[in-house]
Amino acid sequence: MTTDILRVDGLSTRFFTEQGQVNAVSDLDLRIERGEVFGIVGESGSGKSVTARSVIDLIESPGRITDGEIWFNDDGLAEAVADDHPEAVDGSFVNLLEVPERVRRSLRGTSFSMIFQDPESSFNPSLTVGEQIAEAVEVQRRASANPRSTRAKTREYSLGSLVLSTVLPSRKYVSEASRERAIELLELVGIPDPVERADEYPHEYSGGMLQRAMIAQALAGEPDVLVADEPTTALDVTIQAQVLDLLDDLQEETGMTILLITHNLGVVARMCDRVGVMYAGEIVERGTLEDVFDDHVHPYTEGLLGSIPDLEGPTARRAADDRAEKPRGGGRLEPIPGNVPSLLDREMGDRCYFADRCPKAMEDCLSHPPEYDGAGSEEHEVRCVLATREYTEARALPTDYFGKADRAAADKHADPDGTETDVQPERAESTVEGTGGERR
Amino acid sequence: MISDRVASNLKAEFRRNLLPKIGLVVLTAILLMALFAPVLATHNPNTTGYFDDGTSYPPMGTTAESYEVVDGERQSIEVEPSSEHLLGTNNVGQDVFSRLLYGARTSLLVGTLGTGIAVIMGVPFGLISGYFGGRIDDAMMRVADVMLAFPSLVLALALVGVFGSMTVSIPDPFVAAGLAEGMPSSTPLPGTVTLVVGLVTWVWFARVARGEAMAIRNEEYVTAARSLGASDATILFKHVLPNSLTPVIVLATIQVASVILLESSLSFLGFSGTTLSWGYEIQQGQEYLRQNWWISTIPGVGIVLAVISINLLGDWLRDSLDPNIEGEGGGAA
Amino acid sequence: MEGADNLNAGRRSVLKAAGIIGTTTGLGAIAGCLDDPNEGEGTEEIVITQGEIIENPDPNDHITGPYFNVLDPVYEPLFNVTPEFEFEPRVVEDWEDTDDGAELTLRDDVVFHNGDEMTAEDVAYTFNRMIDPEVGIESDQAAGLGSIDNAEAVDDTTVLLEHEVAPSLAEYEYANYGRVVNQAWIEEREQPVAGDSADAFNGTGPYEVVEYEPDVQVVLEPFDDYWGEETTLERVVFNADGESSGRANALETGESDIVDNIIPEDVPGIDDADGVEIREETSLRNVFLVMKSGVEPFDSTEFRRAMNYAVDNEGIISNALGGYGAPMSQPIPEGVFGYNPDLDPYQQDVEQAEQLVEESGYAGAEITLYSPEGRYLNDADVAQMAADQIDQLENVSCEFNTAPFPDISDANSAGYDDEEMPFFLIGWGVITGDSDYGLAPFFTEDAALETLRNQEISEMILESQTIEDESEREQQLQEINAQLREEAPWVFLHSQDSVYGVREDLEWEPRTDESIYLWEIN
Amino acid sequence: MAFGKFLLKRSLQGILVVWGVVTVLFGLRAITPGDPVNLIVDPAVDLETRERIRQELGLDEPIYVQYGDYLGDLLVGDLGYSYQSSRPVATMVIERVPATLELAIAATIVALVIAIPLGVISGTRRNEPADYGATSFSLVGISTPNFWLGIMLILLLAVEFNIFPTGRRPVAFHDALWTFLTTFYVGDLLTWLHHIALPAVTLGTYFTALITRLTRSGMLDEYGKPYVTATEAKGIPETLIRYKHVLRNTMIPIITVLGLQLGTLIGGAVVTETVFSWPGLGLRLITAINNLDWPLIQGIIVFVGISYVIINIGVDAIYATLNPRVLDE
Repeated sequence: MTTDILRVDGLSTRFFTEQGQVNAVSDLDLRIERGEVFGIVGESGSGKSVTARSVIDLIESPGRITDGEIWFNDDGLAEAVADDHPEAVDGSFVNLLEVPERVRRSLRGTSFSMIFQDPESSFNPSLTVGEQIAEAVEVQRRASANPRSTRAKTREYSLGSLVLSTVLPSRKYVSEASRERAIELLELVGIPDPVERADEYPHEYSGGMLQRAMIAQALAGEPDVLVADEPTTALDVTIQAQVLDLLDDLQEETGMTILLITHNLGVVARMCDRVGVMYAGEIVERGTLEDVFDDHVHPYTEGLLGSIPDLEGPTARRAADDRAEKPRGGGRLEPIPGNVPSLLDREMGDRCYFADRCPKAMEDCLSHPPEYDGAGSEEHEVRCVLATREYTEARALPTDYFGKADRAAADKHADPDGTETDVQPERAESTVEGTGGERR
Repeated sequence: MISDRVASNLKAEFRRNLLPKIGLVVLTAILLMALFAPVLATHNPNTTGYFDDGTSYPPMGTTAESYEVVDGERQSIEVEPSSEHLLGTNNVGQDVFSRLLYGARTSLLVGTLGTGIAVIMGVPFGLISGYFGGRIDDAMMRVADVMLAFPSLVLALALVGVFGSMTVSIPDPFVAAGLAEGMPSSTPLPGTVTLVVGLVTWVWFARVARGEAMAIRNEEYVTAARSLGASDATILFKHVLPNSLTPVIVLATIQVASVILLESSLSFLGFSGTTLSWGYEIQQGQEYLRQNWWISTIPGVGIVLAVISINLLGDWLRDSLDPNIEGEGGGAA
Repeated sequence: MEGADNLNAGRRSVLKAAGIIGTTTGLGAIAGCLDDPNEGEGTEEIVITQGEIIENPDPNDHITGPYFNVLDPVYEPLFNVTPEFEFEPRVVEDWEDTDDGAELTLRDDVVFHNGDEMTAEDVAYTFNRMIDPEVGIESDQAAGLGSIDNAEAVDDTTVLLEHEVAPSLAEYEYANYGRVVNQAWIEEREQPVAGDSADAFNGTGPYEVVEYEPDVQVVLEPFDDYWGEETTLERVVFNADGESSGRANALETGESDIVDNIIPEDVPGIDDADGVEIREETSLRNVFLVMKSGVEPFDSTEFRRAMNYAVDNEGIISNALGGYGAPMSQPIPEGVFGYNPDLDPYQQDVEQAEQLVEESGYAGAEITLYSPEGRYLNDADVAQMAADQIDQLENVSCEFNTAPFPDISDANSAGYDDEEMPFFLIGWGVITGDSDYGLAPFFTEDAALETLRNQEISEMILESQTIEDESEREQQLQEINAQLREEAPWVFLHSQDSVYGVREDLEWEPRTDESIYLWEIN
Repeated sequence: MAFGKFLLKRSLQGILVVWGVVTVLFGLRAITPGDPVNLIVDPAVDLETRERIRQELGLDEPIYVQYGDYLGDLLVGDLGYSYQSSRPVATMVIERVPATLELAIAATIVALVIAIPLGVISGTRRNEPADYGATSFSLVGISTPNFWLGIMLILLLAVEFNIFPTGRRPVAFHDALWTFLTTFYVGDLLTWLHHIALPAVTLGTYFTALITRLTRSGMLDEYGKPYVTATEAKGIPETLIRYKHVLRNTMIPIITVLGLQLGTLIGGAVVTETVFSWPGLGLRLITAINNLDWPLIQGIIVFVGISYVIINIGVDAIYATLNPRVLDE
C-alpha cells in the first residue's frame, strides 16, 4: 500500500509587489505518494514553480506563504519536533509551516532537493562544479552524523569559521571525503572523466553535462523528495531525452519521490504517475495520467494538450487525445488564444479564471467553481462546471463579454517587454527591484 | 532616441521613487539660483567691505567671536550677524550668500561645458574605434589606456600648469539688460579648467560609445544598410550614433557631478583662476576655521547638494534606461 | 673695524631678505614636526618650525631666508651681523680696503666638521665657486656678489677679494654671502652638493647636522671642536610646515618653540594660548601691483596714478593683513639705502582717481588684475580688495583672476610692453640692501624686469651706480624714488611684517632681515 | 600557462602605456610657454648666465633630442634633476612614496573595513533602516569633495574638540614600526595612528561610499540570480551562501572598478595631502606645479603612471583568478 509523503492543504502563496498583491498560488491542495512521480503542468505564470518552491520553502521576499499547511511524512522529524511544537505534529506527519524556519531549512538537501530549469545559471560561475556538489554532499554527511533533534543547529557555520578557513584547511566547510563523493556522483550521472571534470568551472561544461551535474548535486543529499522544476526545458531535444532517461533510471534505482514541474505534457506523459494541471494558481484538473490525457474535462487541459509541440520518445505509450495527436501530424502548434491571466488580487474577481479564454465559457463560469469529481479513476478531479453539465450555446457568454477593459488590465500587468509573466520569485523580486542594479 | 517605452519607464521610475523627486527639486533650485544670480544676489559678490578690526559677519542666527584691540591688548568680543548679509561675510568682507549664488554659476557652467567637451571628444572617438574594430580599435584603445593611466586630477593639474588659467569673461545678460544694478557685468569662466575637465574625462565616453558601436555594428539592420551601399559615415551617423545616445546621456549626467567635484578640487588647489568658485571659497576659508567657520562650510554644502542632486537624477536615468555603463562616476575628487 | 665705521647712522643695510620674490606661505612646503614623546623638555632643546626649510644642502646654492636660518649654524657666516646691521668679526678677524679690493684676515683655529682645518684657500674657493662660472656651481648668490671679480688666498689666513666698486658696496656683498665650504671635500662631490642624509653637510659652524630629511626636518647638535664659545643649546630641530595653522598649532601644543610666518588669522589663537606669544618685526619685502607702461591704458601716467589713488592701502593692510604691514610710498622699503623719508603713501581719493582717469583719456577702461595665490601673505585677498576698489571707480572696470605663479613670473620678465598680462601682483625683496637692487631691474632700459620705460629715470639710475660719494649717491637715489612715486609705475601697496610665534620665556627678538640666529636665542 | 601568457600580454600593454604617458608629458612640456630658466635663477641674472644654464640643462637641444635622452635615462631609472632643488628627481619621488602609500593603504583599509560589512548589511536587509542609513551614507559620501570633508573634520575634531591633530606626519610608519619591534615602545605607532586617522578617513570616505554602493547593488543583483536559489536549495548554511557564494561573486566586478578608480585615489591623495600637510607625493606635485619644475612634475606623473599600470595588472590577475572565464576569452 502506498503512503503519502507530502500533503499540501489550502496553500496560498502571494507576492506583495508595488503593483499590488499577486496571488501566485491560491488555496491549493496536493497529495504526493512516496515513490511516485507527480507532475504539475501548466503554462508559464500558472504558479507551478511557486508551488514547488513553496513546498521546499524557497519563496523569497516579496513573496510569502500566507495560508495553508504542508504536511511532510517523516518519523524522525515528527519525533524531534513533537516536544517543542506538538501542534505541528500529526502522527508521523509534520506541518512544515508550523515549525521554525531553522527546522525547515534543515530539511533542504536531505529531505528535499531541487533540480532547476537552467543549469547554466543555477551553478555559481566562479566555483568548480566539484566544489559545489561537494557542498551538497557535506550537508548530507553532517546531517547523517547528527541526530535529527540537533541537526538544525549543526547547520550553522559561523562567519568566524569561514574567515579562519582561508588559513586553516581544517575549518573549511567542505571536507575531502565530500569531494571524493562528489566525483562518484558525477560518475553516477554519467559524466566522463569525473576526476578532471570536478575541477572544472560551470562554463566549461555543456548544457546537458551541467544538467547532469545538477542532478548529481540534487542526489548528493539523498533526498526523500526531489523537485524537478522544468529539468529539460533549457536543453536541446536530444539531450532532453538523455536527461529524462537518467532521471527515470535514478528514480527506479533509489525509489525516491519526484515532484516534476513542467509545461511540457510530453515530459509528463513519459515520466509521471499522477499529474495536476495548474492555471492561475490553482490546480484545475488532476488525476492519473490516463485521467488527464484521456478523460480530461477542463477546456484548459484540452488546450494544453493541443499546444504540445512534440511528444518525443515513446510518448504514445498511452493513447493521447485526438487533439494531442493532431499537431504532431500537422507539425504546428495550436496555442491557447488569449493572455496569461492577471494574478493581481484586485483584478482576479470571483469567477473561473479561465473563462475569459475559454471557448466554452458559460454564465455558470461567472462564479468560481469548486473541484468536481471527474470520470476515470477516483483520483480525477476537475475545477470546471463542464464536469457537471454539458456546454450549451444557450448559456454561452457573448464573445466580447470580457471586453477590452478586462483584457487591458491583464496586458498592463504583463511585462513591458512582452515576455511571459511567470510569477516566479526572481521576477517578482526584480519588479520591485527597480532602484537597485547600480553598475559602475 | 527616446522611445515611448523609455519615456514611460522614466515616468514610472520617477513616480515610484522619492529620490529623483528630491534630486529634481534641489537641482532646479540650484539652477535657478545660478541663472538668476545677479537678480537674487543681495550684494555684488566681488565687493569687499571692511571694518577696522577685520571682522567678518557670521550667518544670521549665529554669533562669532572676534578680537578688539584696547590699549594694545586683544580683547574677545562677540560679533552679531548683520541683516545685510544673510550668510555672513568672508574674510575680505564679501557677501557669502551672493558668492554662493555666483559659485553655483561657475560650478554648473564648468560641469556642463566640460562634460560637453568630453562628449564631443569621446563619443566620435569611441564610435570610430568600436565600429571599425581591429587594429584601429586596438590603437585607439591604447590611447585611451594612456589617458586612463593619468589620474584625472593629476592630469588636470599638469594641464593647468601648461595652459595657465585662461579665464573667459561671459557677459551677464541681466546686467546688460539693466535688471541687476551694481552686479558684475560679466561672469568669469575658468577656461582652462573647463577644457581640462573635458580632456581628462572624455575617455569614459569613448569607452561607452565604443561598447555600443561594437554591439550595434553587427546588428542585422546595420548589415542590411551596408549591403545597400550606405557608407560607413552614414551608418555611423544614422544608426550607430543615435543608438549610443542613451548610455551617453546617462553617463553625461553622472559625469556632470564628477566634473563639478573635479572643478572644485582644482579651484581648491588654486588653479582655476576665478575666485567666484565654491572650491576657491573653501580654500580661502580654511585659514579662518577657528573663528569664521562658515566661510568654508557654506560653499561646501553647495557642492554637496549640487552633486547629490545630479547623482540622484543620474541614478534615476540609469535605473530607468538601464544602459551598461562602467565609468568613473560619482566623484573624481 | 673699518667696515663698521663706514656705516652711516641712517643707512641700514639689509643683509638678507627671505627670497628673491618672497616666500611661500601657502602650498609650497610640507609638514613635519617632532612630537616624539621620548624627548625630554628643557632649555637645551629647541624646535623651530618654518614654512619651508632646505631641500638642498649646498650652502652656496640658495638665497632663501629660511634656508639661511637652517644652514647658518652649520656653515657659519664669515661675519657677525648685529640687529643694527653692523658687521662684526667672526671667521674673519679683520678686514681692510686695498686699492683694488679688500683684504680679509681669517682666524687660524677654524675646523670643518670632518676634521679638516679651514684655510684661506677654502675661503677663496668659496667665493670663486659662486662668482666664477668655471668653478663650482651656478649660484643664486652670484647676483648678490655681482661686484666681486675674484678671490685669492694670499697666505694661510689672508684672502684678497678684487673689486672695482665703492668699498661699502663690496662689503655688503662679501659680508653677506660668505659661507665657507671645504674645497677638498666639495671637489669630491657632485655639484651642487646634493644628498639626503647628515653626511651631506660639512661646515665650520657651532652645530653639525645629525639628521636630515629634505624639505621635512633637520636636526642639529653642537660641534665639539668649534673654535668659539660653547653653545647653549644641546639640540636644535628645524621642521617644515607649509600651513600657517599647522605651525601655530605646533607652537600652541608645545611641539615647537619658534614658528615663522604666522598669518593674521592665526594670531588670535596664539595670543590666547598659554606660554606663547606673537613677536613681529617689519620686513623689507614689498608687495605691489605692476602696471606695464608699454600697454594701454597703463601707458598713461595719469591712469597709473589714478590706480594708486583708487586703492586704500591702509584699509587693505588692516583688513587683509590684520594690520601686519606698512604702506609703501615708493618702490623701495624703508631701511634700504636710498629710501626717501619725505615721501608719503598715496591716500585713497576716489574723486581724484576718477578725475585722473578722465584726464588720461582712458575712461571706461576695462582691466584685469592677476594675482598668484599663496605666494605672499594673503596675496589673493589683497589683490581682490585692490581690484574691487579700482572697480568701484565710476569710469574703470576691473576684474580679478588668480594665476599660477609661473605665469606671473613669466609676465614679470616679459618686458614693459608685453600685452599678455600687464597688470599683476608681485613682491620683491631688496636683498642687497641698496636701492639699486630695487630699482635697476625694473626701471632701467631693457632691464630683466622692466616695467616702466622712462629714459630720464633710467639714466639717473645708471648714473647713480657710478657715484662714488655716499651721500651724493643717496641723494640721487632719493630723488629717483621721489620721481618714481610721481610716475607711479606700480600700485604701491605695502611692505609686509614678519610675524613669529615664540615661546614666551625664550629670549629672542625677530630681526628685520628675518634671520633666526641660534646664537641670539637664550 | 594561460595565466603566464595573460600576464605577459598585460605587461607589454603596460609598457606601451608608460611610453605613451612619457610622450604625452613631453608634448605638454614642449608646448608649455615660459622659460624654465626664469624659475631657476634670480630674475636679475644676466642673459649670458641664463644661456649657460640653459645649455647645462640641455634645454637648448631640440625637443626630440631631449625626449630621446629622457627615455634613455628613464630606462635606467634616471628621472633627471629638479630645477628647483637640483636634487635627483628619482630620489625626490621615492622619498615621498612611503607617506602617500601609508595614506592610500590606510584609506583603502578604512574603506574596505567599513564598506563591505555595510554593503552586505544593506544588501541583505533591503529597505530596512540599516539599508536606508547605508544608502544615504554612500550617496552623501560619493557626492562630498574630500577636501571639504577634510576641512570639516578638522573644524569639528581638531579645532572644536581637539581630539585629532590638524595634520602633519611626525613619524613614518616604517620608523614607528621599527621602534616598536626593537624597543617595544608603542608610542610612535600611536602617534602615527593619531595623525593619519583624519587623512585616512578623508581619503577613504569616497571609496567607502563607492564600495558600499557597489557591494549593496552587487549583492542585490547577485541574490536575484538563480544560482543563489539553487545553492539555498542544497541546504548549506546561510553564512556560506552569503559570503562564499554571493559576496565573493559580488566582489569580482568590484575589484575591476576599484582598479579603474585608482586614479581617483591618487587624485584624492593630492588634495588630502594638501589639506593635512601630509608630506607625500601629492604635496610635492603641487609644489612642483606651482614652480613649474618640469623634471619633477614629469617624474612624479611617470611614477604614478607606472604604479597605476602595475597595480592594474595586479588587479587583472586577481580578477582572472576569481573569475576563471576571463582566461578562456
